Amino acid sequence: MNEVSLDREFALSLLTDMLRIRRMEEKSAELYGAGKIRGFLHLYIGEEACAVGVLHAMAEEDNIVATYREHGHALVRGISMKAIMAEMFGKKEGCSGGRGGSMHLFDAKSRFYGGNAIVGGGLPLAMGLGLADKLQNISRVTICFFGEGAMAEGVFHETMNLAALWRLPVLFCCENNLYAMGTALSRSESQTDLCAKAAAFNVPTLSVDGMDVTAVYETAKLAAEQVRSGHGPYFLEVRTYRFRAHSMFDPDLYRDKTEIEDWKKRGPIHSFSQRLKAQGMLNEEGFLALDARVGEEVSAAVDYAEAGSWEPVEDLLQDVVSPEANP
Amino acid sequence: MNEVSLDREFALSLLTDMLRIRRMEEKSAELYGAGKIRGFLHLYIGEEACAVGVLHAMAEEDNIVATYREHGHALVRGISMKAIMAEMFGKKEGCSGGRGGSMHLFDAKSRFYGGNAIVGGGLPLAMGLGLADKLQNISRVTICFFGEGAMAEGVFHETMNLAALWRLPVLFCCENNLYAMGTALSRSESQTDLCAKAAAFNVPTLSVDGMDVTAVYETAKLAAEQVRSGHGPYFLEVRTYRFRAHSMFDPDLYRDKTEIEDWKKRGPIHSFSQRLKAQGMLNEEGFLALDARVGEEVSAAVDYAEAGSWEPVEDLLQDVVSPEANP
Amino acid sequence: MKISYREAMREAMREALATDPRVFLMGEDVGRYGGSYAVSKGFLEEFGPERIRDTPLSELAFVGAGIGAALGGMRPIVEVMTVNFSLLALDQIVNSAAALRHMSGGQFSVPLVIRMTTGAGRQLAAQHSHSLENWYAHVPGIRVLAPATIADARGMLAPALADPDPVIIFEHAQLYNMEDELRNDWQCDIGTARVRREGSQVSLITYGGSLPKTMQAATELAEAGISAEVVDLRVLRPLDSETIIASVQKTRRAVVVDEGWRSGSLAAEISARIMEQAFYELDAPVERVCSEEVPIPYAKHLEEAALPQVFKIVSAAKAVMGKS
Amino acid sequence: MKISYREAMREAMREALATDPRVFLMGEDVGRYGGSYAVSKGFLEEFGPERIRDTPLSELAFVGAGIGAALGGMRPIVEVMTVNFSLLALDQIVNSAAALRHMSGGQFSVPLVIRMTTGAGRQLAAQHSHSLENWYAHVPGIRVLAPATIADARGMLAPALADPDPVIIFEHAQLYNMEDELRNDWQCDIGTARVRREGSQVSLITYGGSLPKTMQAATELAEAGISAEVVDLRVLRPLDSETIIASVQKTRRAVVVDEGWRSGSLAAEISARIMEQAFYELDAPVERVCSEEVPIPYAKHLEEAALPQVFKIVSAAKAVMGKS
Ligand SMILES: Cc1ncc(C[n+]2csc(CCOP(=O)(O)OP(=O)(O)O)c2C)c(N)n1
Ligand SMILES: Cc1ncc(C[n+]2csc(CCOP(=O)(O)OP(=O)(O)O)c2C)c(N)n1
Ligand SMILES: [Mg+2]
Ligand SMILES: [Mg+2]
Repeated sequence: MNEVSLDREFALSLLTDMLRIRRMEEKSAELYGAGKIRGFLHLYIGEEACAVGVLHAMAEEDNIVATYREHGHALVRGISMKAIMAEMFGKKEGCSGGRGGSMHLFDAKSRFYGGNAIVGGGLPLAMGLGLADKLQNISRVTICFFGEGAMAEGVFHETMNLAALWRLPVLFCCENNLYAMGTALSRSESQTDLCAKAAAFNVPTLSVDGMDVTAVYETAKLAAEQVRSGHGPYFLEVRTYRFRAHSMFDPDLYRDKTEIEDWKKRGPIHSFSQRLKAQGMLNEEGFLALDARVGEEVSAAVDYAEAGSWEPVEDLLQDVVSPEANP
Repeated sequence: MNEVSLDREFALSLLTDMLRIRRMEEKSAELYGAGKIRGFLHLYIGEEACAVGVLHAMAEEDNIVATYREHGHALVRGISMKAIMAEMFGKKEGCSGGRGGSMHLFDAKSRFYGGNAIVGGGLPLAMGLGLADKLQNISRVTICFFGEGAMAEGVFHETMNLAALWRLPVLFCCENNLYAMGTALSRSESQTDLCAKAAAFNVPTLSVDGMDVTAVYETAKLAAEQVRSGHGPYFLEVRTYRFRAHSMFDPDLYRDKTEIEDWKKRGPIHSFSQRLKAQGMLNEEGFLALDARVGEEVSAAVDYAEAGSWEPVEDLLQDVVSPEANP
Repeated sequence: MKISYREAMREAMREALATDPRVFLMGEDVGRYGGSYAVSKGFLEEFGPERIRDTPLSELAFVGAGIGAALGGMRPIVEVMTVNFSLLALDQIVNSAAALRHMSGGQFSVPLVIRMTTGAGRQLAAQHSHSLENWYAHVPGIRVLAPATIADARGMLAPALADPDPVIIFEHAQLYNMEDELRNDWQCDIGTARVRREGSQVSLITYGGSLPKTMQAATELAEAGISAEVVDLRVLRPLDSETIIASVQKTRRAVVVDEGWRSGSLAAEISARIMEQAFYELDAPVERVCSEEVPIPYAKHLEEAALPQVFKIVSAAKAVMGKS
Repeated sequence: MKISYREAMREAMREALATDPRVFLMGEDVGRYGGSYAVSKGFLEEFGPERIRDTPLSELAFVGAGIGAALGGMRPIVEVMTVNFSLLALDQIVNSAAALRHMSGGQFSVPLVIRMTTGAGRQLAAQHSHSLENWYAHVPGIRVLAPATIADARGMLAPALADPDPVIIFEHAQLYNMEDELRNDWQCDIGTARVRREGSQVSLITYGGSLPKTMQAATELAEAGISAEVVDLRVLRPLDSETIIASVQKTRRAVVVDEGWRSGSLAAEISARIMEQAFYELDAPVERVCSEEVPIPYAKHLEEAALPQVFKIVSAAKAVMGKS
């Protein structure tokens, strides 16, 4: 895809979003160490091109369903970095009011249906959103992100079948980072060609290099168009890699350091900025300026989170059921 | 397969077993009407060639896992008709002591691991039996029967993957009778080629006409040999049809009468006895004599069940946990 | 006019489907087959396959789809054939449906109704006879209903669909053929318990499939000179402690009847609440009549022995009256 | 020698693996990763991939495989990473493992051990903080254990593996780092409750992750002049009523501490049993300290407010003593 000539503004927006995720998460890891953020924290570092490429290809009215590794998706989708950071701090100003934390970012306004900490848990939910749209004749795509590990779950099988059978407008996006915690794909699937697995449901598939943000963008756009035009679900494999451990608890002893290093060489931010430089769209100064602006956003987000408030303990039982519920 | 020349004794044993299932079940339906048998009763009538063909191809030491439509499998496997009938009467002399009923026939001696009334419930159990054998270096096949409806369940997907990944000695035998209760295959699967579904797990597959008992036998033998020789799991589709309703509660309004009639013309007992007659192995008298002997077996089974005893109510709590259980 | 529980439930569904385009029904064999308990018979013809959706055998996914569809603006009624199979869908119910409102800080709600049959009594044996109402009643974020009368079968669905949160409706399989007069005042709330029979000496507290047995026991107790009050819980979550406690404060004695296995039963919760809120008014310890702790056996006499029965309720009531 | 709960559990597993060739361990990330709670770290190297089997994310199938393998002569230890994910496997546990012996008229047994972590306290929010022990304790045909001490972590596995029936072991995630002296008498039964601290005025009855909090509460109560006895249930099914009742008969007052949500909790069952068996010896109603009825929130102060805490136990104990 390196040959496609890019609109500069668009290219920079892709780069910026990748950087925003990266810097926000680097900061989060630091804050985790400082005890400001707790619980599980799953970093997306290395995988930024997936969320950025795919979500830039989506329309504003589309639905998003993500996993516990969803900071990037939430941010690109339009949840403010402040609201995300405040959520990870457990503050009332967080995008889930401090009840969800890192794994449960939500935002009704941007149709971001979470953050789900049950592997595969978002799959049928996304399918149901697609069903609702179909029944209401709403032309909208629901995009569902999940890892390759989730494909072993029975719910993947059930969901793909139903979505295909009912021709529901869902784009299933597998972020194949080759590991589910410490379990390599080849040790968890008898068939490691994930597109072949999806194709068994008569669902069309595409696979793309997840280190190349424009390739991801173009491919996702193609798939989304198919879905939007009523052809039923689509399966998109984005081949990527996480540079960090699974979570902050993971000593990361199950993969070769050289494997990690090799992938890092192809890092999506690094490679894309190189390419923009080569094409004359960016120079080192420009990059540093951009990065500085992103740094400011991160600082502001942290300040915002820090200044946020703790929900009063008396409110603990709020939002379990609706207050209007017939008694 | 009509061309294969058959050993007469073997051929007659196949025919006899099919007839035994048929007559036993016809009687069961009658007894259900009379209130002697209760609960759910799922008849296998029309599908006899599957159990008979497949189980004749198995070795004595093999494991069997079946469904709630398992009278035929139980009988062919060697559970006496008396013990089956007594079980359906709820008598202590039944093969499950009267606790299981029609859907839960069990027999440790013949390695018959039940009767399972949860659709798909037997799949992982069978896979686990295969795992036990593999870990103990026991050369044995576990055969797991299930309907095509079960293939939509997530557990099918999970089980196939694990069995294939671990190369477990399991023969997965799908009895595709085209309906899951009132739901036709085409209304429940986006991909109706069941072998294609199984092949997506990198599992070898075969499909066979389930109305032709010798074809089923030959195909199952082939598949079982592969499994036995350590090549991992195999998927066998047996294309069949149930002549009766799903259960005694089913008004059977979801399929065409002509469809049923068409399939009946190819009925496995009818067609096989015709063929044996054509080959001079059987004449009408011989058939009637055989049928009479089977009829006697059925009568004796009913008498046995009728004469059986009710387990004392005081024993209700027995066999919930082991009596030797600490403390 | 006398109608059956099945017809009442069916009328309630038909009304919902006819009046609210957001309502649709989804589940195994709800369409072409007519519903495994014939509750939705004829609906496919009446409302079409988009709104009466037959699903494959995929409990986890179609319950999850119901959650998603509810989030997406619909008002799904998902039928899980029986509570026994709902075990396959529990993850979506507990981890998604019940938790989404809270996890999202109140941004999302899941207006979903899940119907399922429950209970034993037809010799369906261990895998088809569960009464797991208390499992569901344990989970914050959902409402759990157990219509036990024709009126509740008719009346509970509409407020359940109007509830912004997930509602589970348990229909005891033994009730479907029960017939009774449907009076005009069948409209009802889904928040309160109801006294089904007034009495003064002992409260019999029950729900669902055990209500008819308990009413029968009250009749027999009356014949024996004991005045029993029957409380039908109706709503298993949130429990209406007020009605329960008011009854016990009046009668000073209670027996809880619950088809769940005894240990960890809903009956235990009722007993504990009475302990906490009416201890000093009790004249005798609360008794429980529950299922025996055994996977329900097939043989009729054993199944009967395993379940709550009228005579057991009567003798428990006599025992708390000191008349055993 | 002081060891941690994690090491105790790990030693128990290593011993089982080393001494019985039928034993193997299976679950997500038990091998290469070393166990999500590092309980099986190094096992893969020690026992090899046949006996330390990493599974894909397929809870229903690998739990079912454990059942099949147990039927086939093995003694599997299946690790379900946490109770939260066990919802996906419940069908196999309830409908197969627990029922097979009975359904088959006693012909088959399932000598399977399933280990899972449980509980909240690490800000893992609504989907990772369940305490569903009571769901499991409700099911006939299985045994449910909750080791809460180093000795029980060390001692319970061997008798669990020797049990011919399925055993579920709940390991509270907050206990893994707890350290204590492991004395020589760690061998134990899996049938009885244990008095962990003698006292005369109030019984504090608890299990699992709440034991340390309850012990702490007893210490604080002692400082306030109240003599509390602490009963550790250890075995959640079958419950050892005898030990519970004996304690309550002595103290005449009880508080049950249980991290499960209050409604439908195991605490309710304990309270109901005390009602049934010791009503006339009670000087005050049994109190419960349970989790608040809310999906556990992420924010630390809210999570803490949702869970049983020492101060809540202390004040409940004072309340039943009439000293609130
Ligand atoms: C049902 C379930 N089982 C297990 C877990 C524990 N767990 C959390 S993430 C994870 C690995 C998932 O891998 P993958 O789907 O590839 O996503 P990735 O983390 O690589 O993005 C596991 C096993 C869980 N959260 N849910
Ligand atoms: C998990 C589960 N869901 C639903 C049911 C109800 N049910 C029993 S049999 C059946 C149809 C199964 O069809 P199939 O697998 O094709 O087997 P067949 O009955 O045709 O032999 C259904 C839906 C069940 N027993 N278990
Ligand atoms: Mg992954
Ligand atoms: Mg079928």
